[in-house]
Amino acid sequence: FRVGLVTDVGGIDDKSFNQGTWEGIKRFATENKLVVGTDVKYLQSTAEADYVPNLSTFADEGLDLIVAPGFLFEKAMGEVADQYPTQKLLIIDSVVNKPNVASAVFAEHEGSFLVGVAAGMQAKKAKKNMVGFVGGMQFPLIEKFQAGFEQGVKAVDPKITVLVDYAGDFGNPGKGQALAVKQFNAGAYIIFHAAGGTGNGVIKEAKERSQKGDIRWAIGVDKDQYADGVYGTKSAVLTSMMKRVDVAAHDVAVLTMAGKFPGGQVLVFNVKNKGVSIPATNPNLSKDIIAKIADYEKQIASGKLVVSEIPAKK
Amino acid sequence: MNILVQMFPIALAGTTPIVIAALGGLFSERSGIVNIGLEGIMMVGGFAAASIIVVLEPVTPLAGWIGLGVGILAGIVFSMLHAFASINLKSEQVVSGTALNILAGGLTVYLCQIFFNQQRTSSFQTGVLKVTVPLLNRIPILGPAVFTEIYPTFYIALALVAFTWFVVYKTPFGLRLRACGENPQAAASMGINVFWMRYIGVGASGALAGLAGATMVLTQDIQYTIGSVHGTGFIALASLIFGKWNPWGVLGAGFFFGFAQTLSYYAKDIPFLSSVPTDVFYVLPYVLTIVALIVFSGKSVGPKAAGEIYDAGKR
Amino acid sequence: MPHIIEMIDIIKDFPGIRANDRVTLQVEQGSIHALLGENGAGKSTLMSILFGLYQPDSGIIRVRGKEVAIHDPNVANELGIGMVHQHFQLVHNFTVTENIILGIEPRKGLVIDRKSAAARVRKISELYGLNVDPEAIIENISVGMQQRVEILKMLYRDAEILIFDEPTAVLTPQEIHELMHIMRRLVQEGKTVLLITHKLKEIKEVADQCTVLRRGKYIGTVPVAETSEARMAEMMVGREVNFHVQKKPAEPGDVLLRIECLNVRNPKGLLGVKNLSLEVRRGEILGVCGIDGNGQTELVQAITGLTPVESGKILLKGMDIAHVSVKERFSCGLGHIPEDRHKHGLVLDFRLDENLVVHNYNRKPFAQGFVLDFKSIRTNANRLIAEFDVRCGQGPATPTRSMSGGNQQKAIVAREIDLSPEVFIVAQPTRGLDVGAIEYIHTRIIAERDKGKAILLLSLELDEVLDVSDRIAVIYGGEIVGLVNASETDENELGLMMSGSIRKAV
Amino acid sequence: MANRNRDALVVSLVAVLLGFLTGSVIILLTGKNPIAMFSAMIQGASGVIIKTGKFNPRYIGEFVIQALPIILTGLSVGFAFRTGLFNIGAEGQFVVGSLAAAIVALGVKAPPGIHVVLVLLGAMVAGGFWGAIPGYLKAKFNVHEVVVTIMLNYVAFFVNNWAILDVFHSADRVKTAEFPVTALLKDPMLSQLTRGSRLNWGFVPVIIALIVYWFVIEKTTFGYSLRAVGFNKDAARYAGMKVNRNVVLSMTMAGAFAGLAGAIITVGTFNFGRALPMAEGYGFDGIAVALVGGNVAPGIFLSGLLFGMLKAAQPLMQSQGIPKEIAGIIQASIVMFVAMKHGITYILERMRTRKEPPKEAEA
Ligand SMILES: Nc1ncnc2c1ncn2[C@@H]1O[C@H](COP(=O)(O)OP(=O)(O)OP(=O)(O)O)[C@@H](O)[C@H]1O
Ligand SMILES: Nc1ncnc2c1ncn2[C@@H]1O[C@H](COP(=O)(O)OP(=O)(O)OP(=O)(O)O)[C@@H](O)[C@H]1O
Ligand SMILES: [Mg+2]
Ligand SMILES: [Mg+2]
Repeated sequence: FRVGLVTDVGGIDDKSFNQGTWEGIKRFATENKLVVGTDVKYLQSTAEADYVPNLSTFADEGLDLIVAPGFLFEKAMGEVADQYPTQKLLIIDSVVNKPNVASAVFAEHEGSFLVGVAAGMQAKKAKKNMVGFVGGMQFPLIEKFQAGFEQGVKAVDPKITVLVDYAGDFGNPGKGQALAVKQFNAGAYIIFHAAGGTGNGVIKEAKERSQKGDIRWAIGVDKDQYADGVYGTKSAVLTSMMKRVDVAAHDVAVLTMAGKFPGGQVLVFNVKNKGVSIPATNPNLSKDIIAKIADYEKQIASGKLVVSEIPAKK
Repeated sequence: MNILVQMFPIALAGTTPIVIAALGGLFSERSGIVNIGLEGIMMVGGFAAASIIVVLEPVTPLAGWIGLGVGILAGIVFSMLHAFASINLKSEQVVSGTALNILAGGLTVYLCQIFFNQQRTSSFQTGVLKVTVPLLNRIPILGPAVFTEIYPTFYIALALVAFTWFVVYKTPFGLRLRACGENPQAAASMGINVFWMRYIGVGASGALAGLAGATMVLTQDIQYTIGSVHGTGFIALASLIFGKWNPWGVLGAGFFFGFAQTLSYYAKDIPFLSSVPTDVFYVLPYVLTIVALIVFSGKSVGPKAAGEIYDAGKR
Repeated sequence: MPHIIEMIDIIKDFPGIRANDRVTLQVEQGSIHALLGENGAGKSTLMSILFGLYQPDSGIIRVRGKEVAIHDPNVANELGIGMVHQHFQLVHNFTVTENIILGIEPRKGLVIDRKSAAARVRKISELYGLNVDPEAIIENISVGMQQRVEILKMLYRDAEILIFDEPTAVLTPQEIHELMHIMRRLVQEGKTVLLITHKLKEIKEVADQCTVLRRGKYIGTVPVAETSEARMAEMMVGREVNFHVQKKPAEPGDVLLRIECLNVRNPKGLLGVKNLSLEVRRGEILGVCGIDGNGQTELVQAITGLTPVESGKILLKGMDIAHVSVKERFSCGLGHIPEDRHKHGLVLDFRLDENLVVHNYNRKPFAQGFVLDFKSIRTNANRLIAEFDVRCGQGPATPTRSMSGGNQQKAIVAREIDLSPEVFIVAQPTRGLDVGAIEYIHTRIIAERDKGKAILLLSLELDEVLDVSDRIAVIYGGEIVGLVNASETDENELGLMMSGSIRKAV
Repeated sequence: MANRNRDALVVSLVAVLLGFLTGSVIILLTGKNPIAMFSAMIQGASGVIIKTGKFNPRYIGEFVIQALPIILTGLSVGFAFRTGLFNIGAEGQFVVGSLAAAIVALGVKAPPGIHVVLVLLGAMVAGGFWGAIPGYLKAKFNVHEVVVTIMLNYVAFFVNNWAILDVFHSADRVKTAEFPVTALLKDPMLSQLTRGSRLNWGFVPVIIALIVYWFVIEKTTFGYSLRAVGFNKDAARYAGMKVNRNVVLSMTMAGAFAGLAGAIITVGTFNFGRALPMAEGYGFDGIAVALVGGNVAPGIFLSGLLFGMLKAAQPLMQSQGIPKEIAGIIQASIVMFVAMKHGITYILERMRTRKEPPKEAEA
């Protein structure tokens, strides 16, 4: 049984969905004694134009499942699905309506709501009333993060201000840092970033200030970024909005191996099925915050609380 | 005014690597070798600095400074490729500079895979931290603008500007260096070893671009990735030309760019600009630079022989 | 007297050409030794070897009786050898002092001691009557001044043996006179001078010995005092040479070029040409002479469209061309031999045949529509090469850069004369050429005149102006201060006018 | 002369071989087998799978698709070079061309055959305009084209993203709606011919572009004057050529080539306009292609194919466990060795002159 991953330009250690997906696939490999590098492997793309040939290369090799994370793969997936009708494919973050494609999508707004709650409560504890959000590029997917985060903060205290900036760029740490400086100087206590490499700058700035005693926080995205915030014995990453792409990739691989490939289905990963969540361990969050988050998780899971995907107009 | 003061530290952080790398370009071009490989050298410098700091941080509090030093060394070593090709083998300098740029991406990521088992270095903890200069930070306006929470690398950059100016315009070495960039035949006829001078020029560009790359990674980032330098070397090249190959001009150009960039971050918070779509501000630094070039246009004053293949036999 | 320099059986090869073929040169201490030869004869190469710029492929060099290997100019410097190159080796945006001290800068601590350097330069300059401003920027001073900087460079280094490669090619008569004076003075001080020149008169005037080269080979060394100019020319060319141009009296016709109240600014923004008026008629050659820097360049560039005109009219066959494009001027029948062959005359990276069609590459027969016809471009080149005796290693395909300066000039002259323009602006047509070539070019220019063309000749070479022109205009400070018939004037009178001492018009 | 051309070719080949050698050594050093790399490259370019002897024409199709845009950006950079200008801006001109292609594809209705031509022309006009800006600024204000083109790359990037995200405003906003088939270079026949590759008619405009480049530069009076300006502006001005006009025209042509590359990607490889999360590097590849190709059309064609092959072989190499960075290292080595070409030629020449005694001066 062989599984292939095609990544976008980010590569398998982008600290984001490529890495997460790869980790899921590797876990699947270990569980089934598959060899990484021959049974499960990946192709990294250099440009968008590589998506189709990379998927096709794996399809030609006749892999049992090909996974591609990222909504940018939508069209390429569709094309390759038509070209290789018997090839089983999984797309993450987008929906492709083909019988041989399984789609996994995430409720990022719900997860972002949870870290918004964490941010709000942490800020209140420190008697601060301002937090911030730094996005990469402004399009609907990233706006889901913003929307959820803002609602979570406001759920704690509607009087807390949320600053919002978009860098226009996913790969410019300098910009991330500059925006963090700006927001921190304006009084933001915690910044949630959904900006990939640009977010590195946000974390750097939070670390640097905290290290000097001016405690500020960053909230990580996609994966648990606690380690990136480490300074000395502490970390400036308060918590992270985890998108369990690893679970998605792993679970679909398991299903496929069992002959139950969910072709044509849309698998939704949300708070309810723990597809989006905060990390299992959160050294920086106090018990009451964790409890409060758990409480909101229940509310969202039960459908009692509905989080909007679209940011409120200011 | 208040916003302006706040913008300063951010602008200076952005300015620093641009100015340092551009000074590197200045040494190289003043010696007669065009170096469009600044970007690649910066990547190598950034990579080396990040790698070493990951190892040394647990061991010594000086890791940040050592990191900068290692960035310099790596830059020098890498730039020697360009020097050898363009000086000894009389390569087209643009070609071998381009080769550096392409090579840096592949090489650094490849080494990351060997050293860290991933396509980026591990993340480091501290890097280089900002400093506040005691006493000076109390000066009204100037204090908060340029002496409070500023990266020490900025002061290094300033010192380098002054140093470069001194070396290039005041010392015998500088005179010879410039002679090699303006008219190598004349320099050679005066017994100056053009090859050696150009090696020094390119080596200096390697050192400074390496330092600039290290600065970027250690001050703005938490690890080296292939995107850590993201075109800053080209901006530095532009600043070198915009600054008319003069250290103070380079400082001005770098600062201009850094400030325009910062303005784009703040624009949406400035009342009379807030109605303009954000996207306009993304292009602001670049458009402003072009406008400034037009306004300050004049005769170009680049070193006359820069880019020309020097052959002792050719007149 | 002992030989201070002996170069014996020197061979130097360049790709496709043997520039020096067993050349021997023996120079006595304290003498002025001339080196004579046609363009491309190998003079510059031989001197470059002596100065350590090139390595000989074989041969022996002795300096003061001791065999030496001069592998770079530093060695030459240590041996007390200095060289003034034909193309000045100066950094254009440095000051005079900076150029002179380059490589041996006096310092105060870490810093160049500019003050004492400038003082020393000033002192040497005064000692030899060179009159150079140590603070001036090279690109702002005249060519003659630049040459003095080159001389100062050697003197500053206490050179004993001074090599001059065609030093007078770019100088005015006065400057040449002064240079001769300087050379004699150098010799009096015990220095030895090696002089490359094409001008036999100069050799006669200052040199003690003269070595002649022809096509890379050593022909002989003669004592100058006992050898006639004609004899030396014959040794050099291998046949008899006519010094004086044969020409019929002019038959001037109607005015083809009329310049009215022309004002032109120079690069410094000052008026380089002031209220200048001139007329050139069909069938005559109007020579313009003047000391370098008195507006000749501006005048030529204004007429040919390389510099904008401030005010005034330039009437070509009655039509004002003062503000039309270069191209239109050419198509109205203007032609131009530029004074700076490397800057304007040639695209050095083109092949020779490409360079020979720069004006009409887009016309028949060199182009059919907008497509180039390489066959006729080559044919054209072959024809001109043969007709004007352009010496080039690979025929039409020769990289222009690799040709000797003299031959580059011949190529330009060939191209321009071949166009046979009705109004022909000729600037420094024979700069750096040997007497044989000069003779030929002069003949061709006069032939153009006889075909009824109007020719404006600008030259720093008084002999040339006197020999070739029918009328002579003297330019001084951007104005015409004299207008005389060539047959009714002499060097003295012209010299006085050129220095602004008298004015005269016929 | 013939000797010289042959030398140039030999030296280029040597450079390429040395590049591959460097790559092989690095692969060996990391304990992998370089044979895998070569078989991947052969498969990537020819579709022949060495191990099994099977043939899959899809690879040929994808190989061509990889080569087309970089040949065009190579022509863009090369064209400017020949006029003495350094066009680092092919990247931006490419992006602007892509955007223009999307605008014409979606905004104009035209019959099949004509629509796609309009798309290509639109992209060339846009790219040409983007190239003309630095050309004009250089001619008019003597502003260095390198700075302006670098800046315009960023401007193009942000303008494109703004237009796609905020003006077209599709559902996910990062790409436009799909183009009508009339606007596409895609053709099911070509795709089927190459077993489902994305091969499309894009190679036709590329071949035309190559011929135009070669013809204009080498054969026409316009090319002559461009080269003259490139080598010596003053001499060109003296000869009556319109130097400034040539600078603008040359940059415009350069931009048009790069713009065309954008269109070929947009309506050939894709069928929708795209926002770009980061620069894709087609313009920078073009610099390498032009330089390795010696700025002449046949050279650019060959080096474009070479780098296209490296790109096409990447998935196959990665699939064999060879990191894709190797391809970049090989590409850089080739560029570096080509740069050292003068050195190599020089050494060859020295060896030759040592051997043969030179002929008589004016033979
Ligand atoms: N570096 C070189 N490479 C190739 N050929 C050369 C080189 N230098 C000189 N030559 C050739 O050697 C020959 C002698 O050149 P040289 O410059 O010594 O002549 P010259 O006597 O100084 O001529 P002129 O009177 O024109 O100054 C010429 O044919 C020239 O083309
Ligand atoms: N790139 C080159 N390739 C071959 N030969 C060259 C090259 N550059 C210069 N030369 C040769 O070097 C020699 C010396 O150059 P230089 O320009 O001083 O010649 P020259 O004949 O003395 O010039 P002129 O008398 O016009 O000032 C020339 O003869 C020329 O042929
Ligand atoms: Mg000579
Ligand atoms: Mg000469």
